[in-house]
Amino acid sequence: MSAADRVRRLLERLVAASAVERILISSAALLLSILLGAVLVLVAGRMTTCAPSSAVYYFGTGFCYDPVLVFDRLFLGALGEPFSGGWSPAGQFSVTLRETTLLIFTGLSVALAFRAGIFNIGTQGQMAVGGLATAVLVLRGADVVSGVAGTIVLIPFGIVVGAVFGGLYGSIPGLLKAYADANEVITTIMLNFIATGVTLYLVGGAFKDPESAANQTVPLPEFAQFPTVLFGGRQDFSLVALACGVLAIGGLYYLLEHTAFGYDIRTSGLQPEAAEYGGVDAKRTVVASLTLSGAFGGVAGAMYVMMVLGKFQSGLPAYGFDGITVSILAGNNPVGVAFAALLFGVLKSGTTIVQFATDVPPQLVGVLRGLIILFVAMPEFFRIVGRRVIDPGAEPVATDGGHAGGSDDE
Amino acid sequence: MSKAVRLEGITKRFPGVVANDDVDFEVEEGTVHALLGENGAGKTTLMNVLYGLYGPTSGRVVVDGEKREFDSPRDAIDAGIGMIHQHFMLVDPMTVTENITLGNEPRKWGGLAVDRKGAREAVVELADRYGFDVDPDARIEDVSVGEQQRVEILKALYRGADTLILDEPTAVLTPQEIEELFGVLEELTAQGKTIIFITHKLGEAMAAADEISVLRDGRKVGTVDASDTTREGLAELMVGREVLLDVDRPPADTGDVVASVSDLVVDDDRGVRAVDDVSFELRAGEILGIAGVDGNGQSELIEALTGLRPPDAGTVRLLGEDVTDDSRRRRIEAGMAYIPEDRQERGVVMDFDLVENALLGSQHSPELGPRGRIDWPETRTHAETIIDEYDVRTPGAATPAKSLSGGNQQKFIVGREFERDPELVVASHPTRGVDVGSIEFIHERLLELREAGVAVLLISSKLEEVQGLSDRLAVMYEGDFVDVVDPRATTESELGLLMAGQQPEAADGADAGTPTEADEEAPVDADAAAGGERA
Amino acid sequence: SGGPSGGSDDTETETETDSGGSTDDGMEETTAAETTESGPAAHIGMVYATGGLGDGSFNDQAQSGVIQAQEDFNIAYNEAQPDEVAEFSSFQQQFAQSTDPNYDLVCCIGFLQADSLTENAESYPDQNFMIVDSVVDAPNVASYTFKEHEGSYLAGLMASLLTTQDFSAGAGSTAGDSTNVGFVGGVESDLIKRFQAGYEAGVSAGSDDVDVSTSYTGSFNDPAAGREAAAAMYNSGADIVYHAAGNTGTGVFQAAQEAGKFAIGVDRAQSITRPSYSDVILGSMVKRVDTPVYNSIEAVLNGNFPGGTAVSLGLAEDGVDLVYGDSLGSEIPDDVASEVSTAREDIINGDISVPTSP
Amino acid sequence: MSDAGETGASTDAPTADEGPVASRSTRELTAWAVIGTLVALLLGGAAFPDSLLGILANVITDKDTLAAALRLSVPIAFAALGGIFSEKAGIINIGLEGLLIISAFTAIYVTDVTGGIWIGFGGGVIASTLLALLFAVVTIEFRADQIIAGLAVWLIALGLAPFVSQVIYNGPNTPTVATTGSISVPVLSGIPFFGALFSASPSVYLLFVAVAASWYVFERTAFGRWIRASGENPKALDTAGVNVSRVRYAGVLISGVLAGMGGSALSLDLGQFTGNGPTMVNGKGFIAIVAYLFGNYNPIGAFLATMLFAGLDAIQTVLQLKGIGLPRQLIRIIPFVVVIIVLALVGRTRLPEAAGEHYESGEE
Ligand SMILES: Nc1ncnc2c1ncn2[C@@H]1O[C@H](COP(=O)(O)OP(=O)(O)OP(=O)(O)O)[C@@H](O)[C@H]1O
Ligand SMILES: Nc1ncnc2c1ncn2[C@@H]1O[C@H](COP(=O)(O)OP(=O)(O)OP(=O)(O)O)[C@@H](O)[C@H]1O
Ligand SMILES: [Mg+2]
Ligand SMILES: [Mg+2]
Repeated sequence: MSAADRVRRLLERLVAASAVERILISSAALLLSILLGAVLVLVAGRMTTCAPSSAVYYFGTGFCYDPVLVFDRLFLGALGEPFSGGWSPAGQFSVTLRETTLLIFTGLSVALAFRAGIFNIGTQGQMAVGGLATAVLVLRGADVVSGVAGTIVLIPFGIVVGAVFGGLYGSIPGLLKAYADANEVITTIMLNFIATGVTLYLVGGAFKDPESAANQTVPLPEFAQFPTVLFGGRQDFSLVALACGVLAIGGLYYLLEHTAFGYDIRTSGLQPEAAEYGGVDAKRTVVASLTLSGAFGGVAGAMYVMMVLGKFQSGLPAYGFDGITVSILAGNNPVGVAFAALLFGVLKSGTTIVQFATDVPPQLVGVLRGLIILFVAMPEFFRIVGRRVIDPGAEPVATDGGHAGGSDDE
Repeated sequence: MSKAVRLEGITKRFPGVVANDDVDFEVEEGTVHALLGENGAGKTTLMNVLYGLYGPTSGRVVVDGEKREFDSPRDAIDAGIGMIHQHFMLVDPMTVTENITLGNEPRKWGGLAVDRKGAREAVVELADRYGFDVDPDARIEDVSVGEQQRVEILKALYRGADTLILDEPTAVLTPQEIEELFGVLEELTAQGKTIIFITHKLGEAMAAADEISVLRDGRKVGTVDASDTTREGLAELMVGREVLLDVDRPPADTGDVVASVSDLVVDDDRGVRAVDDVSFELRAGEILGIAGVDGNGQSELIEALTGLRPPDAGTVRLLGEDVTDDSRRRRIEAGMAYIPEDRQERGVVMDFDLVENALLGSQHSPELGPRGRIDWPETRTHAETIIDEYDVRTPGAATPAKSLSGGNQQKFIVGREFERDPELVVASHPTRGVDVGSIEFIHERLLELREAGVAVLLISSKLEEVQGLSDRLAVMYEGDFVDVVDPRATTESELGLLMAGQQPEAADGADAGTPTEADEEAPVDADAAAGGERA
Repeated sequence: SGGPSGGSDDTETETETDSGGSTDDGMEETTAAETTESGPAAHIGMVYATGGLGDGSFNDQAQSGVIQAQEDFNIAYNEAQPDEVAEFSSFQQQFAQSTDPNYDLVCCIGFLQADSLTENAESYPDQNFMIVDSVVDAPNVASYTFKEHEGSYLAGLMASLLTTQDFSAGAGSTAGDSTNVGFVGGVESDLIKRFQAGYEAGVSAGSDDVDVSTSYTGSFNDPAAGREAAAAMYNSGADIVYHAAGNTGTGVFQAAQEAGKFAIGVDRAQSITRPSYSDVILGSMVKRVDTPVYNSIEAVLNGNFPGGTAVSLGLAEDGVDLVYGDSLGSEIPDDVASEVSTAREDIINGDISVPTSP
Repeated sequence: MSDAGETGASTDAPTADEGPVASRSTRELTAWAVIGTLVALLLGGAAFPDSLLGILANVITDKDTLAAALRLSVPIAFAALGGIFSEKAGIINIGLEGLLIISAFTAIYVTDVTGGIWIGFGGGVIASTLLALLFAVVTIEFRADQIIAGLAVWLIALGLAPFVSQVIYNGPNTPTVATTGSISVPVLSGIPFFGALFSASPSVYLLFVAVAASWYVFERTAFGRWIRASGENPKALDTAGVNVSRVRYAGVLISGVLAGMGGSALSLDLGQFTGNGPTMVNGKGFIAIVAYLFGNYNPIGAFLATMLFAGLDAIQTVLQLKGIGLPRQLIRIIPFVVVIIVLALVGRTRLPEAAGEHYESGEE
């Protein structure tokens, strides 16, 4: 066997190894999306007009938008200008981490359900319910304790409240699926609309801050919000919250991989009949996993309330839906969620910078996100490309997936 | 006589597998040709090449003396070749007529509509011509397996097939249905059609075929005349070594009642009564066999017993305890092992590796999952034990179940369940789709368990298996036990009648042949049995 | 006439700015070109309300203020259209932190920005901010609110006067025997309820027999829902529907056209900004968000930025007004116009006090 | 009125010859329950015209309610029909929302540029079909996970439409263009209640045609059978000599065309595309999925399920005006609550056997 052969074998095995493959494919998806995004920026740049002085020139043609600048701003901006010397933890980087923290929780929420074979589109609603409950109950709690003691008591309390209410709301589609055979995709979509309506009603009425024109609760006192450590408080980011997120990742990983309950969940997700055969109570697992999934969503709501806004306000940003994309990019793997959440955190936070620093419409980032997910969905595409790269001489792959002419197989 | 089809030097490679290796194969027009071989020998692949599903890596296909290149089944169909696949290629919610005409619908209004009346008439006419009994308007999901098979054959005939390939057509049929099928094949050859059928079963090949070709490891090891060969000779050709076909079984030494079922009533998915008032007892050290045509309630009975389906009435007791309302998990914990009918749906999680699969059913056990936490090192050792002791051919315990062959998956499941230290083993079709060598192995293990005082409930559609292994044999028909007989004292044809819901004449009961002999001679009183129609 | 400023030069300004604003090339060119030549007189940051530009009302109206300032004073501006509440803070900070260019004023459009601005004004004491629709008490923030209820009162009065007589103009008509008019809101909030309250007060001032049917669509950007809400009102006998629902209102106009009835626009002179519906738009309750934007820019340039002050703009300050429709305005009966005009004076004089909540 | 009543009845009828026995009977039961409730409601309403029942009965039997329900149905029902074609062929198309978004925007843009409403309509259909083609290539050729790829289609459209709008119109919302208007059939449109069927926008009529045509395709044509077979047992179709990929491509492309018609109709009916937040489509594509699952993959069933939902939406709009004592925010969620309740009663919908699975010809 020649050395080239050996390298080829090694590469082949690398490509086949699923974790490595996932990472390779995700990176390739990101790169390809950026490339396509750049093309889109250039094309869009031809569709608008601008002064020749403000245009950039590539291949001898003038474009109004500069893709290099866009991606420079998107990534470096989101990372808080790591190369310009003035990096500070209080900068845009903490916005990135703030978004990451929230996306970790919604991502875990979706990922957990996915692992149980359930498509939870309802994280958004669960987040709203958890968030409102947290705001309301922590406010009550703040009447009882305050100061440092308040922080120590109220933050965990708020998280638990978010988890409980998000979990309860998540259990509704769980129960409906387990006992009424109702498709969870439908029920969770409906429950999102319902959560929006009900929280708007409550926060515009019973729980409304009489002082504010907005539909929001009374702001939480400072001690009932996440304390800022290291990172400047201006960006509503708390390292403590991020630590909770990392803890949650570890917890879910442990749950899935090292506990019998996690095994039950994974088995149900992959092959419900086999799970049933293996003594897994299918109905209970459905309810339990959607409840737990909802709990993560609820905690995301609690984080949003106690870290970002300091109150609950109607018109919750779409973290729940972003959680779906995070989870997909992560292959529904809790550890992967950390990286995917960071990537989407960068994209979300970078969007502001792009919008601020360029004339390119920020919706570009939305397109990028879609493209990334699209490419992640088609690993086969990269495998085919990969095979061509590894073995350029190979004939086109036959429809049955077999190689033509593999005489060196022996 | 001319050759209907000829395959010359066919080689077909898959990544890492040579499924067919320079196979020459030819079939005389108007004859029945059996293709015999172990699991994975390459039978299906060879026929798929002939049917245009796969292009051969090298080699030629000659039909009616003309060299052909098939890019798709469409080309093969045009050349007069029809194939009835191992798993039926039928669309369940569509009707018999719709299925038969699929892809070749008669049209009207310039193609804008299917000529539904015309299609129905064509189907009725075709069925009449070959004497097939099918209901053109029935939905596939509502008709019996035998009828589905007839639909498959009609489908091929409708497309003008002259050469029919049947892939393991008898695997799912009752002896009577098999007999009917062989009758159909005879009728077809009489009308000039050529038949190739694939089977593992030596007896069938010898009973129905004119010629027999044997494949082993992708190579053809020989073609023989059906009339001058023996079962032993064929088996040796297939496996490459001598095979013990008889089960050596010491007499039972039964103990206490392990499981008892009384007045059990179970409904199926559609709410139709599937098990109707069944009662039986099963003792330690005893194998109770259940024979019956698929779909007579065996699956539902097993599911109710194992805790996968709630019964509508009756009780199930395990070691004296009423477990009727207990969950599946409780039953596992009480010492019930279960080899499920459908290994790839229930028995293993295809995407899990063997370590994870070794845990299935034991995840809450004190040994592997103490206090809700999984002991992975222990589980790995357990998996490796199973792999070693049950001769599971796999690169390692970290291999996903889906990349094991079916037979090896089955061996793994058998190993896992037997290693549970069970009080009761429920084995449903434990050797379905498994090759001769592995069958032997699994049978031996079952008998070992029996000797160790385990109670075994054995369900199989293979009569020779249940007959050979069971101490008592219950025959199930339309949800009830028609009779419980001594398997050694009952002939296959008597069993066939019982399976059709009839009590054989008292006089017949006496002459008990050995099971193997019964298998060898084609059942004779199929006509009598045909009266008992299946639901 | 001394009534509402129908057809006044205000409206004409609108036309210009609007067409200028809808093709961004013009704008970019100006900014870019002048930056290179002499440098703009000031840099302005605009942070719009969620909902974005192109809403045909609130944000667009704010934009027209900065565009006007650009034309008049040679300033340059940069815009941000946040999608969600958490982004307000980011954008405010981006503008405040920026040194190249250094923003002389950051305009925060919409009351939802108040909370984050309260924090940021403190963090960036040297940065001038202005906020529309809310009051932020900080020395470097100029706050502008509007008395939407006052303008809405006039809209209600006009509606109730017209619906109790047989009136037809353009593509619409009213039946004299009708006893209700409609109000379509976006998302329920105190602000929008102020529109509703003023409108209801105006309606009952016009006639005791006329009721207001109220509906909220839950969105400022859902024309389909606006259309159904308005259609339901027209079907139940309403002749005139007033909306305070941003882009959702486009659907209200359409429903009016389909029903052959009338609608009243909001924020801008919508008979001009939505010309395809000018045949059913009786008038619009303009809320001159552009005025504080323009004025605060001018103040910054003149060195007298009113930081720390809060101004409430009502009819008296020309902050709100009822502007008659571009094509229907001339057909409004004189008696109605004069009654409206009288009410306007009465409100300004304090003879009528308009409630701020329904 | 009988939006709801009809729906109940006929989600059942088409079901009867598809679903398994058990679900057939629950469906039947639910249908009768819905009809029963409705009759009781109408009788009660007649007896006590001033009660809440009376108000409800009044609203339900109102011609305008039917007209509103039809208007609201158009995009949802078109997308639902599209979803049926795709999913029956074996490709779950969760990207309908994206197809609606892209066509809604393109229709306005093309209309704005060319001035022709129907040219714009066609432009929207083409845009949606192209996006569907991308989806088809990705799922059929590159074996992408259908659910994930569908989400990607949604996300791409959700970003792209406002992006282009921003580039062209400097805002996520487009200016207004002319609308499709409405066509009224003389005499027929005067019929009480059902007259609403004959005085509607052209897209409503187009929808009727599309529903009927889809039904015809599935029930009467060979192609319809191939689509069904392709989703139930692609291998059966393959071995019958029909190219499964081609059938699946056709199914997905048709879903693109139909969803495109829905999207174009949506925006051209209002003469504007609004691209802020979830855009003007705002979940209609997802509700379309609900509709066809509800309608058990039958075009007529899906249409009636859509009408049930749209009818409830229309009713809640009117109820907001009636002041029935319930806060408005809560009235608005009535349709969603009802969908959940009905779904809990109807239970499982049976997906085509092979839906969601990749099919490779020649796979063992
Ligand atoms: N479509 C396929 N793609 C890749 N590998 C396959 C495919 N089908 C089968 N194999 C591989 O071929 C081997 C044999 O599979 P198969 O299930 O056909 O075996 P079998 O003939 O049933 O074997 P046994 O005799 O053990 O039952 C396995 O290793 C399996 O992974
Ligand atoms: N699509 C495929 N990809 C990879 N390997 C395959 C494929 N199909 C079959 N094989 C392999 O080719 C060999 C022959 O398989 P084939 O299905 O022809 O066996 P068979 O004789 O029909 O077995 P059985 O009796 O189990 O049906 C097996 O090792 C199988 O694993
Ligand atoms: Mg096999
Ligand atoms: Mg085979």
